[in-house]
Amino acid sequence: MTLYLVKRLGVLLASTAAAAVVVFAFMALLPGDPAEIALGVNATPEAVAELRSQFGTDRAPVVQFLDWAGGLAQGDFGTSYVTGAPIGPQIGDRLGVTAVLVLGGMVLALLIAVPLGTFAAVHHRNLLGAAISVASQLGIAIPAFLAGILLVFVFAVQAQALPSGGYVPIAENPAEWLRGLVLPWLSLGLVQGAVLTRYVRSAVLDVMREDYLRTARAKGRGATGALWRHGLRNASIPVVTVLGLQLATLLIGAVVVERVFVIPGLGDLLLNGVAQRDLLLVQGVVMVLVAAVLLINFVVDVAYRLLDPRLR
Amino acid sequence: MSALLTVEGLSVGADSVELVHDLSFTIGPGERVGLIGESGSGKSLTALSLMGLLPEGVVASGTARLGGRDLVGVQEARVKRLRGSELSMVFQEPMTALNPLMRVGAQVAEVMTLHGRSRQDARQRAVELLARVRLPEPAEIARAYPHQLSGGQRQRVMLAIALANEPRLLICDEPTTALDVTVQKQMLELIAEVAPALLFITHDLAVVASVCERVLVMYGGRVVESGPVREVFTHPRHRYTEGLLAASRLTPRGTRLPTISGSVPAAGRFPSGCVFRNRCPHATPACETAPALTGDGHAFACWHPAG
Amino acid sequence: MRRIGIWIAVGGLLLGTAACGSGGGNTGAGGGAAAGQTLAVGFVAEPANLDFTSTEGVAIPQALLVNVYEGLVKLDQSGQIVPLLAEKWEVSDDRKAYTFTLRKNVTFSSGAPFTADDVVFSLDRVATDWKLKIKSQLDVIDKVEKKDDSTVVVTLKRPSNGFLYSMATRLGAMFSRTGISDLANKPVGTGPYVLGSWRRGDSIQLKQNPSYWGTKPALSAVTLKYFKDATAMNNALLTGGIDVISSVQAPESLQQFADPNRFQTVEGTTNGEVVLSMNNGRPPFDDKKVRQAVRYAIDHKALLDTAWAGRGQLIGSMVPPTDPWYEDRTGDYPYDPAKAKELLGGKTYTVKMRIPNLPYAVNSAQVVKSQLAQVGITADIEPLEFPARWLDVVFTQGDYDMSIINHVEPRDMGIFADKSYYFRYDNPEFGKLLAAADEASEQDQADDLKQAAKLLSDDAAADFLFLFPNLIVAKKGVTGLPKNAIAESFDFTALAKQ
Amino acid sequence: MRGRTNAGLLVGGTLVGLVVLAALVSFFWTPHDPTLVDAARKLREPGGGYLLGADKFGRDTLSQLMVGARTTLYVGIVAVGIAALVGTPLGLAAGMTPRGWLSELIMRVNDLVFAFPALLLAVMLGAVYGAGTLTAMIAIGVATVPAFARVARAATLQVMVTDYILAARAAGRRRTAIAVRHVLPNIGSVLIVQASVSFAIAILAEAALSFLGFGTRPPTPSWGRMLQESQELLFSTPRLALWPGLAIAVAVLGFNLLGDGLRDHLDPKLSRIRGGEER
Repeated sequence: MTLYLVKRLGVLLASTAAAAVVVFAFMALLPGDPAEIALGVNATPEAVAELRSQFGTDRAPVVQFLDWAGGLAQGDFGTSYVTGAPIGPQIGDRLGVTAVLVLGGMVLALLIAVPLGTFAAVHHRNLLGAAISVASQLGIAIPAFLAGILLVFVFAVQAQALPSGGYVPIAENPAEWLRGLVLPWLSLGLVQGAVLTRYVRSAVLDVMREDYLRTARAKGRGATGALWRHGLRNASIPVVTVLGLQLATLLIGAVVVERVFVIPGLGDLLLNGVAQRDLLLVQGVVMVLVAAVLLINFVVDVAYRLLDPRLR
Repeated sequence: MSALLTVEGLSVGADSVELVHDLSFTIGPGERVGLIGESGSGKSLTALSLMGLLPEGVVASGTARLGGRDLVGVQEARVKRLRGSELSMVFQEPMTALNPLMRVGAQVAEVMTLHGRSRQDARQRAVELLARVRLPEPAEIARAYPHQLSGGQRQRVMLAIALANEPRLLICDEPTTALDVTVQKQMLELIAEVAPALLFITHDLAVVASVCERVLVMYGGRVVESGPVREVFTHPRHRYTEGLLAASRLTPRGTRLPTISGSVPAAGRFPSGCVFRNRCPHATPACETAPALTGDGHAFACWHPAG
Repeated sequence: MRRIGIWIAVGGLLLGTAACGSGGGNTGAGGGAAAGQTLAVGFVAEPANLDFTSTEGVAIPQALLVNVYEGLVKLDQSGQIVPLLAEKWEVSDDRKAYTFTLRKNVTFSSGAPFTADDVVFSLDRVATDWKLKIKSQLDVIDKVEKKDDSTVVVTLKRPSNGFLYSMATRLGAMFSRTGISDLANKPVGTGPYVLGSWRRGDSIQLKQNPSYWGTKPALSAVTLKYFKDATAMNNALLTGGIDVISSVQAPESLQQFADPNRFQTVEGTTNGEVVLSMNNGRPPFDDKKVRQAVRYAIDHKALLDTAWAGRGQLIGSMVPPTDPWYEDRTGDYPYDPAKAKELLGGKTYTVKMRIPNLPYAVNSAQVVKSQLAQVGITADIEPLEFPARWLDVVFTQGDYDMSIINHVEPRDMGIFADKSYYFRYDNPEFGKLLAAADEASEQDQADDLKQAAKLLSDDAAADFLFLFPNLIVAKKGVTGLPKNAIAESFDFTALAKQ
Repeated sequence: MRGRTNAGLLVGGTLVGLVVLAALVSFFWTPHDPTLVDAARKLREPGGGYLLGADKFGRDTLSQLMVGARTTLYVGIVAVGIAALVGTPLGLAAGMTPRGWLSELIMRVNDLVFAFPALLLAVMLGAVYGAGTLTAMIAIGVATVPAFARVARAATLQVMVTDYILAARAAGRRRTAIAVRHVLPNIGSVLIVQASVSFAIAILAEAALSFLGFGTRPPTPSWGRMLQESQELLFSTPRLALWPGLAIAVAVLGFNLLGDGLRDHLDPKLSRIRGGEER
């Protein structure tokens, strides 16, 4: 296990490094000189040249990359060409918001999917179980942003029960923070929950056919007890894999949901960066998102091993 | 003598298809009974119906009593108290019958804690049980995960689980089929040695011959012949038993009779009357009426018995 | 629903897109009772930083000018130039020297007193340190001199009608000599508000300046909430997240705010001409006939009705009705597809219509495309990320055939006088008219500009789709909302809540 | 169980068929020109030749939906096509040399690509080359490659240990020949299922991209953009959002059901490769 962990950690670092190269190379393709953009259309060539050297964009790409990557390793994302503000703290703030959004959505999805999926599997022969299956299929077919729009329409605009958007830092007002996040969490969680419900259902269904569940019942457990004690942990193995994929999907789904709910998260920062041609900012945000996905994959792989002694 | 297990008129069906028909037999205390038949004969369903572990949608009717307690048609909550304590079962497939994520010792201990033993006590006894089923270094095995054990070892673990609460009846469903031949033999000896009373399900006549005292032959969801092993195997009366024996090496006269023609029909496709008549070389129009299982000691249900 | 608001200037005038606003805010509603009334106002474009001396765009002056920074003069609601930090001013007979008498006892929010030295410092800095194209508007200044602590004389190279007007824009904003170390994050001005907090990506809060020299505003604080999505901004007002939508970006949705017991709608004009620009510098629009054909081919009434819910006004040239020299030129090119086809002489064209990805532009483009298709011009719509990509491709490189953008800057007809401007319009006659107008007497100025506007329309230098409306929706009880948006700033000083 | 499976296949097939039919018919006929702006028909109520009414531009909703189906399928086909054409050979190669460096390399690169989700790629591509249908399709396609490679690899690993492959290998057939003649046909069913599921995901991705303004360019009808454009009228004219929303749901549901149905129908054994829902 330790060997595996070391090896897998190595892969994570190597992938992250490779991702950094890809992201940097991709951004280098962006048309437009940041210095020219920053100075506007009627800047003098001297001023542009000066700013270029100030930004460091007049250096060879390799040098620029090493400088950037070296900074990243120390948590320094550089200074924005557009706002003149250091990028790291911005990303830090936004990452916190997005993380809360995504993790909350995930938890909600799990809270929906585990009971519903298990129930649907246990009762897969009766109407209610089938109804859950159909509902989850329908849930998958609805884009998250549409769910968000509808939720706002119903709960914020019509019922006036919750805010339609915005984000209040938890330190400022915990109650408002929570109220503001309910609908975004729901729009992410409902759709992801629908997807996850199907996986949970099929995993539980698979487990229910396993011989060891019959063994457990032969020991004197009831059907529910056997499933609880022996089934769910086994069923969690395929679900954890899917969960990893879903987290990555959620991270991106958050971009859209942030737009719908006016939440200042990473997605908002990314789209702003693109619109403002804030090259270094976009580069930093993309890198963080990609690294997050890689990290999630790493965690899932390790969790997989921890859950399943056969792989240790 | 008073029987340990009394089964009367046991039928098992799914939807409109009857899979086991009107089964009656008894097992005395300490008696080892074999239940034999090809796959699809309903023998496994019979065992599962006794355990109350029938798959969803499959229902049993009739009565089965273990020491005065009803097993069939009773609430799950009541049967589950008997499972693992009064009667227990060893399944066919040792590779998948154990939870892959749980240590072996814990799985053995579980059956004891479930029936009231303290956790610590159960753990200690689990190691003893593992030793009793002749697993070497039982303490180490207890800490192992199932995938670290061989098939034979796992089946011994299953046996340890089954024996943990000193049940009055042990049901074994093809416990050795998936094992290597050499391992099989040790396993059978072990079962014969440790079993209190035994219902042993198999398609292998030789196994029955070596373990059991009495045998029930099933075909098409019915018992077609029953009696002491020696007698049934040397003087089969039902034409199906005769065919089975012929197909095995246990032919009574050493001469090979033609094996049974055709194959076992799918559930619900058995003919009316004598269920074997469409494959029986001796069938006559008389066989369109179902024969009753008659005879004392050695009973059979056939209009045209052998010998 | 994307961002709006940027401007760029050339030759002393500005181009931009609609100011927009949005706001939202958690602070809003119900909240501020008597003592500390607060309001949350929704805007569209969030400033990238707070330094409008080096960053283009309307977002910064919209938030800070008049509110945080003040100039010597400002524009009032009727478009008149009125005193602000200058108590009064005198113009010499040759119209080249302006003597400003400064208000006394004015201090910056840093505590430093405001003196003539600051005026000289601020105006000199425009030429030396500002990085905006519009700074050339003040090139006309010859020198700025301090006469005494409260008197400043600005001498011009030549008479200019535009000078005082420019002084009312951000160019005339007064900075403290000791307050420019971090313009991007820490504005120091003399205005009634100071920067409270800035939650990037979400909102900016302005709070009352306790040491303000003038009448304190009714509100103790204003939150400017930024929304990229028009629907999100609407929802925020509907649910009480904000009190005011500074500029409606989804005019079809106004029906939601029809209940007079809850909401009020203010509709007026802006300086924003939504221009269908055509690249005069390359085929096919280097041909006046083709450009004229486009103007005939477009049914402006239908366009305004479908693209912007009929809100706004039709215009025929680059002059809004609030300017003194406005003339109705909408009759110059009546909708006449037959005439358009005739002008095209049976030829068909395929052109690139590269537009900013802003709601009004995307909506209008679809109508324009459909209408041009009727006369044989295929316009391929390509929305570009606004501002960066549109500015780069269309505005800077001029790599486009057609575009649609709201030129929000006041009195911006002059952009057509610069042949390097992205219109690539080149008619020396037009430039002469504008130059003459700037130096002329008031009456002659108006005549010259009327003539210039007519020339622009006749030449079909561009098509003028409509005048962007000033559409404000607010909760009932909010007062002091400007009917017409004619200045760069959104003036929070008059806002109050009943 | 069997009966349910077939029902899924039937319903899925019907829904997909509906979308395909609408798209095909739109090539020859739509009730009206889907992009023709007509102020006189602005927000026209359904009826009288305008079955589903018209939008704020006076464009016929039904015609837009039909051509929108075309856009949707177009995006799906190209994106899934890219993913299948690139991902399958990679997965095949990795599956046939499970312990080689090639396999390791492919799967690592795969993991790396997987870290760039479709939306991120589309935003990046859109920023560089301008947003549009093509960049959206490429982004979705590239982001889907890992899914195909993984599935192809998993299926290949299973097929490689079957007797006939062992026999072919023993007979000394060349690897490429084995791959094309024996492995590919046997993993075909899994790939078809993956294609169907990916198609559904691609439709959702396109809708999200159009919503953000990184998708199909106006005025080409696209369901995602119809939704986005209808937002401001959600209160007064909800049908404008209802129809495209329904269309997206129908298409996604259709492809998902079709995928599940095909999986059961083509090869129940292989269903475990993808976690095997619904059997």
